Amino acid sequence: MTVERDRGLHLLRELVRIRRFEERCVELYSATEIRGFLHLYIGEEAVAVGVMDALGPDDAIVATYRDHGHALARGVPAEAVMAEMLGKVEGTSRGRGGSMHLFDRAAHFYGGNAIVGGGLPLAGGLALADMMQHRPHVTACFFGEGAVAEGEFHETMNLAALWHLPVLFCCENNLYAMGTALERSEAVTDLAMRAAGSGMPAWPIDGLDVLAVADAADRAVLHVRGGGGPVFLELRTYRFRAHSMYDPERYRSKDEVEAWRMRDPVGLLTERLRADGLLADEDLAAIEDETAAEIDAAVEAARAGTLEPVEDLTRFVTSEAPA
Amino acid sequence: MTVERDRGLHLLRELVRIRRFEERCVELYSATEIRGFLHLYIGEEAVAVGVMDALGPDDAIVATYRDHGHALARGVPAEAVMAEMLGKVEGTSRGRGGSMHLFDRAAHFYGGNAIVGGGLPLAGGLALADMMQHRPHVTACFFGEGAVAEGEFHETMNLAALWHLPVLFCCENNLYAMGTALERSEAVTDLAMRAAGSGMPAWPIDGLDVLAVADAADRAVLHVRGGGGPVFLELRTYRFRAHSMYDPERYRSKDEVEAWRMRDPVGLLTERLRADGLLADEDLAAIEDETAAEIDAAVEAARAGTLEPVEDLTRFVTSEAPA
Amino acid sequence: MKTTYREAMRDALRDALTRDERVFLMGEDVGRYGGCFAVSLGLLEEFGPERVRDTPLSESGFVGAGIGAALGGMRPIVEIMTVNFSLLALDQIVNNAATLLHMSGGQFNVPVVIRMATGAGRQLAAQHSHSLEAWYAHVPGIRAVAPATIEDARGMLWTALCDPDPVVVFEHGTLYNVEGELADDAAPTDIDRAAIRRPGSDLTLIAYGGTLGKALGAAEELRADGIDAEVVDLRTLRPLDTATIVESVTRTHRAVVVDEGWRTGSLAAEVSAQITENAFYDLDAPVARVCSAEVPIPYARHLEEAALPQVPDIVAAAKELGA
Amino acid sequence: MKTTYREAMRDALRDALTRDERVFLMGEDVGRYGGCFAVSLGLLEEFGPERVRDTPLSESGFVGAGIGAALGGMRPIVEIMTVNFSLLALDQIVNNAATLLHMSGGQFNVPVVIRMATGAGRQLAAQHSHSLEAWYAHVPGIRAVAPATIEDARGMLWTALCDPDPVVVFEHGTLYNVEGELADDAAPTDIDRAAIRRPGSDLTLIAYGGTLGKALGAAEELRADGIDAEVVDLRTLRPLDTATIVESVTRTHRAVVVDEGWRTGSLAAEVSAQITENAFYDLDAPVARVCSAEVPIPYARHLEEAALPQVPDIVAAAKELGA
Ligand SMILES: Cc1ncc(C[n+]2csc(CCOP(=O)(O)OP(=O)(O)O)c2C)c(N)n1
Ligand SMILES: Cc1ncc(C[n+]2csc(CCOP(=O)(O)OP(=O)(O)O)c2C)c(N)n1
Ligand SMILES: [Mg+2]
Ligand SMILES: [Mg+2]
Repeated sequence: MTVERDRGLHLLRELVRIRRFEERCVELYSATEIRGFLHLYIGEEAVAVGVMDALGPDDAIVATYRDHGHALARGVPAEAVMAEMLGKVEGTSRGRGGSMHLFDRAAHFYGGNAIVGGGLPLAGGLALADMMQHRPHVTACFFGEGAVAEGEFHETMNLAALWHLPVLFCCENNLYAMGTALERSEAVTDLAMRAAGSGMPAWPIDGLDVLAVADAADRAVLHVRGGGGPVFLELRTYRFRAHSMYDPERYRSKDEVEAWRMRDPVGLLTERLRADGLLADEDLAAIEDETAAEIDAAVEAARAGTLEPVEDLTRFVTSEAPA
Repeated sequence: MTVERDRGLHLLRELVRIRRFEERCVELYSATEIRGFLHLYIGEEAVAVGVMDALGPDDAIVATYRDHGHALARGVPAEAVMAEMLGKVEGTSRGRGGSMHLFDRAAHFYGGNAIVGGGLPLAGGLALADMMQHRPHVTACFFGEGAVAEGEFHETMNLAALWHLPVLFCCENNLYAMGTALERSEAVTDLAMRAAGSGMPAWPIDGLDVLAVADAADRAVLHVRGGGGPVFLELRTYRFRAHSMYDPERYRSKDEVEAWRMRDPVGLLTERLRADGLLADEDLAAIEDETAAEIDAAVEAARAGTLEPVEDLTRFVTSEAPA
Repeated sequence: MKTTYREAMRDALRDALTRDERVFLMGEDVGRYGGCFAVSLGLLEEFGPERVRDTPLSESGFVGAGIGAALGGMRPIVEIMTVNFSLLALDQIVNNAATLLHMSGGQFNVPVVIRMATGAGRQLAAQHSHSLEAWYAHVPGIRAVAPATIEDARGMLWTALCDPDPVVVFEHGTLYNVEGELADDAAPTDIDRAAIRRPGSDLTLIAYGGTLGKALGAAEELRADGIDAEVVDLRTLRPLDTATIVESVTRTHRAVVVDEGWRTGSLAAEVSAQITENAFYDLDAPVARVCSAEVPIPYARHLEEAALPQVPDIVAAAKELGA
Repeated sequence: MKTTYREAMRDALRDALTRDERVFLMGEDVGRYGGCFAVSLGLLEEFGPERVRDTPLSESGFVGAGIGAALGGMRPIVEIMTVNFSLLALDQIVNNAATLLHMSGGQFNVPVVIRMATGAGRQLAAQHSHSLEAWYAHVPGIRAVAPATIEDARGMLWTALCDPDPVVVFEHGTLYNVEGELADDAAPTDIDRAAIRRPGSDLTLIAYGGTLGKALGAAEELRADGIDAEVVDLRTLRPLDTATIVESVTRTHRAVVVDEGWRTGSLAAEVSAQITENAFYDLDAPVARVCSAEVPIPYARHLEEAALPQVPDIVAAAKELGA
């Protein structure tokens, strides 16, 4: 497939933004400015960037605890994401959610859900609401391959197929659920084939190639928005870093990780654009500079942010009467 | 397939026993001697009879709330089953379980489970225990097609296929889950095909033909016992009566029910044996007489049974120290 | 007009479906079957399959879908057949419905109403007789209500739907057939306040749901012995109307809490603790509890009756307080 | 010897796996990953994949399989990563593990041990910080224990495995890194008795699991003010050792219950109610509770700290009692 320069540069910029943002998170975590669990998206950027590229502004997104990349690619402001991880009022959830629970009403971003499989039924319901209100929207639901073993996955897949709900199931198959390799968690490791068996179109995609992801997502979204019912995409990718900051990675070899790094999604697109003569060194430099500036500003803003007064601890447990 | 006279008469006797037992239950329920929920197996007898015929004495059984037929076919004494429904100490659970919860340690009958799908994980665990203790036993797990939509079904199917657990999954597809027809509960109504997709041999059987069921169960048990891993049997049958005693059957037509009654499992085997010249009128009369006598005796014994003293209410909440 | 608790609930559903097109009813067999307790009988014919939705047997899936649909702007009424099966949906209710507003820093409220039958008394044994109201009352972010009268069956649903946050409605299984008068102009129920169902001066009997009738029965018996009992119906289990409870006990100086839940960890324990905390120096005797015995509810009628709180138990407890 | 709570728990697991070949450990990432909190690190290498089993992400499936394996003669130790995810397995725990013995009239006991991490304090936000001990303590048929010390981490598992019925073990997440001395001849823990961790005469502080350390800290501060507090560690949450609690309060005449669960419907409410019921006339002041605020636990450190019971809160509550 061909790619125009603007689109190519845009996609590259998004990949780089997420990559650098995550790298900064590592620093801030080591500096204990970010606390709790921190799950990085490094290596998997092409999945969120490619899928978001295919979605419209009114489509809904449901993500997991590994949600920075999805939020950034969806246009959630970097400083709001960073402020959230620093526990500030300026954060996406006023500091109440943290890294695993980013939310943004304006972006129709229904959150990082930290229960594996827990976001799937919500996605089905969001799609049901669109269908019942005759809104031509798509709900994109991201989840890892580990979630495929959960009952909530099964129940939602069937409900979506049975009711023709406009859901785009985005299975991020990075081959591991924490330390559990796919073949030790699934009897049938061909997830796309398995999903097709539950009554919806499903196919695998090279999740490291953002253009392949964007292209597949385009076709899938067209089908779903057109009323064709749900689609399941198996996005074959890899987690370059540990599962979380506490993971010594005893379950996989350095060689395996290195081999996958050879197909770094940022590198792949960079080479591709260079080969097509669409990317000059100064373009890349500009992207890196703009990204660095954006992230620096985000960190500064987050640090300068305010802490929710402790007296407000129990706010948002129940809704506040509209003033 | 051919059938010898003894086996044929044995199978017919089992079918008739269950049929007449259930008919008696209806009377006792109307007379309010049996209370609570009562789910009849009329029309589905061939499934339990055929599968039990293929099992050995050390194999384990997990059933649902619709469990009279399974208990009787497995050799649980009719009077113990009847006494249970009359709430007597002589009952399989000393009157604590009732119709939906028949248990028998001697018969390795691990109970009627009244949570749809709830028995499946137990079956997986029983099979795991056999596997880990190198016992060549099979665990037969019965459940309705409605349970296929439950997460617990999905989780157990995967675990069984992944770990090659010796489980025989017996899906009693009677086309309805209470009032919900299969096509309104499953996006993919070919349950055997769907099950095959989760990584185990699976095929559909005419569940009204006890010989077909027994034959399929024989082959399946051979595979499972041989260490080939789990097998899924879709036993296509039909519930001739209401779901329970409270069901006015608004969801299906009398004609539909009548059409299915044409293939009554008792009638089918009777004709077959007659056609093969294996069944004389006096054979049938003898079976009916013996059955009537057995059930009369069971009801009498149950009525003559004793009630657990109320002081013993909280017994069996935790184990009693062996005397 | 003369009606039943069941019909009052049905009228409330019809009223809600008529008044707000965002409202829809979803659950197992709510449509063609007419509801497992015939509550929604006729509503499918009246409002169609879009708004009266039969679901597959997937408690987590369709409850989560209801939560998601609420996020998407609908006003779902999700029916879980009984509280026993709600165990399969607790992840969605506790981890999502109850937390989303807070985790999103106030961005996403969840206006879902979840109805379920609860309680024992119909010889349905250990898997169909739970009273887990205490569990739900423990969770911040959800409101729990228990209509104990025909008025509340008719009036609570609408106020529950007006609540911008999740509301769980517990309908005791023994109440559906209760007959009584209902004023045609019956007003919506105030679900912030407990109700004094019978004024009295000598002691306070506190009950809810299925135990209200028993408490009133006990009050009658006590009157025969010259003891004038006040009966408080908690009505809303979370948040508890502590003010009304404490005000009553401060007048009567004695309290018996009647709760069908198992004694240990019961809602009655919370009520007892709150009374002690707020009215200790007004108490003439320790707060007493009459709860279910600590046993999985047995099938046999005499054992089940012995396991549940009964009028004589309440009367005895009241007299022990020396009222 | 010097050790940590984590190592003590690991030694207990190793000891159990060595002593009884029916024992095996099963759960998510207990093997190759070494356990999400590194508790089982090294056990896979020592005992092999048969006895240290990594499971797919299927909480209901593998917990139910553990229950089934227990029925089949094994002594499974099932690990659920955290109590938050146990919501997905509650059907198996409550409807099967807790009821099978009773529903079968005493025929089938379930010797399974289910371990799970619990509690907040690590900025993991609303879906990873629950304390649902009160829920489990409400259910007849299961025993619930909370090792709060290194001795109990080492000594409780074996007694739990000797229990013929289901035992749920709650390990507070903040305890794993606690260091201390452990006698080489440390004996198995008596899980029928609460433990007086600090004798005192002026009031009784009652705590368990994660709050024991805070109660002891508060006792130290109170001593500085001349108040001599006794500290009781519940240790077993079900069945509660009422005798020890009541005996202590009868001596001290004042009690503060410290519980990380949400205040309403907390285990502290049950303890408070039992003290009132059994020692009302010995109380010089109402029983006080120090619990978590009624809010889904927020991520931001200052908010999380404000949400949880802290030493100053306990000290203040104690002083309010006028001790
Ligand atoms: C129901 C549930 N079980 C277990 C966990 C703990 N946990 C968090 S992430 C994770 C691995 C999930 O793997 P996968 O779904 O493949 O997503 P990935 O982390 O690879 O993106 C586990 C087991 C959880 N959060 N929820
Ligand atoms: C988890 C759960 N949900 C709902 C019910 C109520 N219920 C009892 S039987 C039944 C229908 C089950 O249908 P199926 O599995 O096909 O078995 P069948 O009754 O047809 O034999 C339902 C919905 C239940 N017992 N458990
Ligand atoms: Mg993964
Ligand atoms: Mg069926």
